[in-house]
Amino acid sequence: MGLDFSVVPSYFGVLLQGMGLTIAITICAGILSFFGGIVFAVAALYAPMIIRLPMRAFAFLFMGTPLLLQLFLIYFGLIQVGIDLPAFVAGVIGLGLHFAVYNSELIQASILAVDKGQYEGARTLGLSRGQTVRRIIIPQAVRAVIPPMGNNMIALLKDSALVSVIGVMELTLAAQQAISRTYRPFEFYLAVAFCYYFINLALEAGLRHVERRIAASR
Amino acid sequence: MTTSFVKIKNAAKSFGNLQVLKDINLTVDRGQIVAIIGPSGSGKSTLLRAINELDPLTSGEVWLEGVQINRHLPPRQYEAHVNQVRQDIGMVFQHFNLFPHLTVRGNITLAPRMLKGLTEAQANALVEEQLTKVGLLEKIDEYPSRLSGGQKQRVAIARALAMKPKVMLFDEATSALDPELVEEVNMVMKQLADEHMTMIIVTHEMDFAASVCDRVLFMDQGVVVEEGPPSVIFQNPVEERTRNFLRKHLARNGG
Amino acid sequence: MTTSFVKIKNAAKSFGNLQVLKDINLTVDRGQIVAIIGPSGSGKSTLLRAINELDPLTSGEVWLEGVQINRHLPPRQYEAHVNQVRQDIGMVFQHFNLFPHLTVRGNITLAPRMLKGLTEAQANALVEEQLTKVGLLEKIDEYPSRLSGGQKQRVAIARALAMKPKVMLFDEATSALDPELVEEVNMVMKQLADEHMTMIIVTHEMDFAASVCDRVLFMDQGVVVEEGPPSVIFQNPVEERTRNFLRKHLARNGG
Amino acid sequence: DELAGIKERGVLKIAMSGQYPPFNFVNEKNEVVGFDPAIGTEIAKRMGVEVEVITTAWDGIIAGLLANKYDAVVGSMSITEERDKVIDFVGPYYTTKRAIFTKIGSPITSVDQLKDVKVGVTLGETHEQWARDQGYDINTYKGLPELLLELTNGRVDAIVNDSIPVMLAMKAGQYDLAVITDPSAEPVGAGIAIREGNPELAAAMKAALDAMMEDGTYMTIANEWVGGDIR
Amino acid sequence: MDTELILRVYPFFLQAAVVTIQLSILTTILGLTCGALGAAARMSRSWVLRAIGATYVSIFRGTPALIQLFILYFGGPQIGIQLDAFEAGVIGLGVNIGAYMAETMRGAIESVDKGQREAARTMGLSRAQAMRKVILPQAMRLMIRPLGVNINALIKGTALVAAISVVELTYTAQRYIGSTYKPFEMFLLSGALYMIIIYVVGIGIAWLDRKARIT
Ligand SMILES: Nc1ncnc2c1ncn2[C@@H]1O[C@H](COP(=O)(O)OP(=O)(O)OP(=O)(O)O)[C@@H](O)[C@H]1O
Ligand SMILES: Nc1ncnc2c1ncn2[C@@H]1O[C@H](COP(=O)(O)OP(=O)(O)OP(=O)(O)O)[C@@H](O)[C@H]1O
Ligand SMILES: [Mg+2]
Ligand SMILES: [Mg+2]
Repeated sequence: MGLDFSVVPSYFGVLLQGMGLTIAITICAGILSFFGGIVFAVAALYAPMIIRLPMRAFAFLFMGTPLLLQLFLIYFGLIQVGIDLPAFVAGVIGLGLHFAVYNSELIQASILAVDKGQYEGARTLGLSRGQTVRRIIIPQAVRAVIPPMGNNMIALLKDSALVSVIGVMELTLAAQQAISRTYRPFEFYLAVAFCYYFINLALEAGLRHVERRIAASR
Repeated sequence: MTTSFVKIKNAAKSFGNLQVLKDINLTVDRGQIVAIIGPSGSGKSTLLRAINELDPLTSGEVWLEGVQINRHLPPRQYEAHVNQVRQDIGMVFQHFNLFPHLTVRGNITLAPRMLKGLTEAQANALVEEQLTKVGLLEKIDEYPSRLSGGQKQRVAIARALAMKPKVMLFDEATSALDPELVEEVNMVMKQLADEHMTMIIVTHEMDFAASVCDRVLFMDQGVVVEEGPPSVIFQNPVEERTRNFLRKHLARNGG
Repeated sequence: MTTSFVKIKNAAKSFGNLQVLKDINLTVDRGQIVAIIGPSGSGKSTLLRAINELDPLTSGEVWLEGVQINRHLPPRQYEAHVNQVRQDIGMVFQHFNLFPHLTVRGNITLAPRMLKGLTEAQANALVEEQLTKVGLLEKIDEYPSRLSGGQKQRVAIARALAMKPKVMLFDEATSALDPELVEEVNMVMKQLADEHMTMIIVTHEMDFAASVCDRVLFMDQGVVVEEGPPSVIFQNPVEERTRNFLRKHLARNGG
Repeated sequence: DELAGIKERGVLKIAMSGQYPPFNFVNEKNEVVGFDPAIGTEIAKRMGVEVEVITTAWDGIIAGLLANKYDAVVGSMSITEERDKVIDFVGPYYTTKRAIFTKIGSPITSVDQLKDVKVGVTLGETHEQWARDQGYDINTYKGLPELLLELTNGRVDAIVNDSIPVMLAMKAGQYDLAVITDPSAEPVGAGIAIREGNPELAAAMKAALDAMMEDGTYMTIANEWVGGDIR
Repeated sequence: MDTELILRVYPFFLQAAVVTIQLSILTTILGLTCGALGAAARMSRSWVLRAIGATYVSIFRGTPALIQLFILYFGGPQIGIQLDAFEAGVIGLGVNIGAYMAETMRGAIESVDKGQREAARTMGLSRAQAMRKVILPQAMRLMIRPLGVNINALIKGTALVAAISVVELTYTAQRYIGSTYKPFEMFLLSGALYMIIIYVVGIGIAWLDRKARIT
């Protein structure tokens, strides 16, 4: 069985569309996971018990079960209680929250590692607890976790393929569709691997840029 | 006219079973400069941190300008009250505690802008005023990581001054500095003394204390062992413990 | 009999475009104690680090007991050679750099056991000998995190001594310490001096330097500005720059 | 030709997803059963070899065939021209028709009304293309369970699917649906997929298939699993 | 909620969970090995090794694990690599997660204070000795938690091997969804089992982490 890439170009449009969706999901879910991660981390560390306990249970649910299952429940389960989300939105929320919980773990550790003197320095100036956390602690904690969070973003990009379970035609599913028509799996999988790699390179370049900017203020 | 501006009455403080402060009394008049000296672990930092409620006292009272700082209030009101009085108390730490993610300008303007609602123009005027005072105007847009230790500490002082505090607390402001850099910070503190800023200074530099302070407290094991003008404390201390402490210091500093 | 034990010839060192050391020459005889003083950034640390090849020189030579340290060798041989000579050079850093995951005993025995193949009994005898010397025998099974700064630094010295080095390098061994803890470390260094250990000491403590050293080097901007016995350098320096530097120091330390 | 190899080995390896009742699925004893394994087993028997059933996610089933991980896919694979270029089909061994389902009591009673409502289809099936060609407003899903769920959830008003699996779901009492017959629907054949260049294997399988249709075995299997003739 | 159905089929889910656990354990071992080698290569003095390490991380982290698995399992035979599905699953997933773990390990090693290395070298320890006796023991404590996150992702990632016909927990659930039309019940069952596995692993990681911190 030799490789025959001549079938690929006729599916170019489909793959490109899939790639567009993959990028869109990754960006939206990436942003959600970033800010969600901060919110979860702050809630887990500073919120009163009554919020912290359910938060911890929520985090454990998301850490403990496969993303596939979470997406399924968000899309097919929530509608049964009257919350009707479009597939794309459900996908973004599922992916976003899943990785927000991961990011929150990183940010929590890094918040705890911010020098206690920073907190005292700010409080001494008269800033309130909330102001101190928002303006002094969080900005420093987030900077410190950009590299490991980059790891998560790259994982998120790849896991966006799971959104196909709720019928979103992203890159991997687009390729599988093309395969189920043409029966040319290797050609398409290689093409798709290349597409992911390409997005990944852009992502890595972006991360390096952010890291350099942050390094400038160190 | 001397009013007792800062007043500490029967202050006591324990961490668990460890009693760190035991019945401390201290009054500081407006414009006065008080130095606190004493061996490591004697409770100097704890006392300063009690004044602005970073480590609230176990018992006793702290007053600033006729207002009691360590009042018992419901949590929300206490928060607001504490944030308010802290704005009147500038504090400078041994390790500067500059905010690494903000420039010098950002460090200095953060609190005034958030708490006093200064406009950008007002804030800029304020930074320039304070930086000129500490002689660092040219570093206005640098990040702290690019400053030397002495410069960092001067920025920390400017940051505290920008809130126009009524009293300044210094906790070993120079002891993390390389020896050459100490002088520039001491200069700034001397200048504040000339401007009659009320100050409480914890320090290991006896000579500096002697040259700027109105009064010196020697603390050991949580009590004030001896208190008086620098000439008395440094030249003719009454207490044996004070003499011992000073002897050690002088031995090291080439007496 | 004086042989030149450590010898540095025409040493130069650049980091990128920045020339940090410029044509430095230095000889230290066996048993001699040399102090290096000078302002921050003058290249003192860089010079010490060049001696044991932590920051190899850009040009020039470093000799120890007739053997050139910074030889050009093929990578493998160079590695072996450098590891060999480093065993003869003890180094003590400003920030101690004790290994936090090992006890005091582990810190001290690690290198002798790995490099000299000591048995457990020999290693234990060695730790006890060295800890007795620095007066810390009772801390033998503590982890570094439970020690005070002065104790940490004494362990660091014991660790370096355990390799029976021919020369000891100290880079501001006391400047990260709280003032009261300096004395205990200086005591240990004085004791080494009494035992005629060859030492090169970078320090900011002029009085200590004056009391233990045979010779003082004043460095500024990568060159040795002036060199001589402490009595000359501290009392009658020839160079303007030396005088300026010392004046600042004395002003602070109550001269 | 691979026929000789299979005979020598004594085992015919067939693949299916195990997720497509009544054609292939797992029963409550965790065994793979259904029309497809029954047909596959019968073919193997007539070829004089044992059968081995492999379940694999549909995503990788074609790649597995091309990579020699098994000899045939007996997994309800629709025969299309495009696929025929890459692999060979034996059969069709059954045919099915497109059908449209709504909830009982739905106002939708004819194909014409689909224009104004939300239609659910399975991604990548021929029905998806058909629905698109008709210009319907569609939602796409990965499989029948999701389609059925969405019809009950009300996110779609009608679903388009092969009729037999839906009929079976209804018969199992899980769902109560109304069928809209589509007069324009063409029957679609499902074939056994094998690698290209194996005329002898194809012939042997074809012969076995023809023979079981002749002697009534096929009908017995069809009656057992589907409840009617689906040739 | 069809509890009767759950009670009837749960033994098969338990069997599948065993497959998931076996996959997870073997993949973790292989991943840690690849991670260690990858990290060592990336920090090596030889630029050839550094380039190999960087390429490994970039490619295996940059493309989907599913596709790597396909290429290994289905493409492997063409270059003479005949693996059964389980072996291919372990190797494919292990090499993939190894790329992530390499970065985790490198991060931890590089964040050990530079002074530690210098102190060790100053005493005459060789690079390797300093690494083994001084740097690694300290890096170990820093990497346990982040590696725990990698392992968490890996356990869930084992579901991918369904595509190469290994019947593990997720695929068991999906097959039963196909035949029972009861997705919620089936996912609940598999989800609960995943949570148990991950909970136990989490306890183990926390224990290791605590142990490593005691000094
Ligand atoms: N948060 C705390 N919890 C428990 N003990 C504490 C705490 N803060 C300080 N202490 C203890 O209180 C005592 C006094 O500490 P303090 O920092 O006030 O001393 P100090 O005079 O400032 O010493 P130094 O000159 O070393 O700064 C010490 O024994 C210290 O260990
Ligand atoms: N690794 C390096 N890369 C670039 N520049 C360096 C490096 N190490 C030192 N320098 C520069 O070399 C100069 C001399 O540094 P060195 O640490 O030797 O000074 P020093 O005399 O020890 O100062 P201090 O008293 O502050 O320790 C400084 O300008 C410093 O910024
Ligand atoms: Mg203190
Ligand atoms: Mg230095």
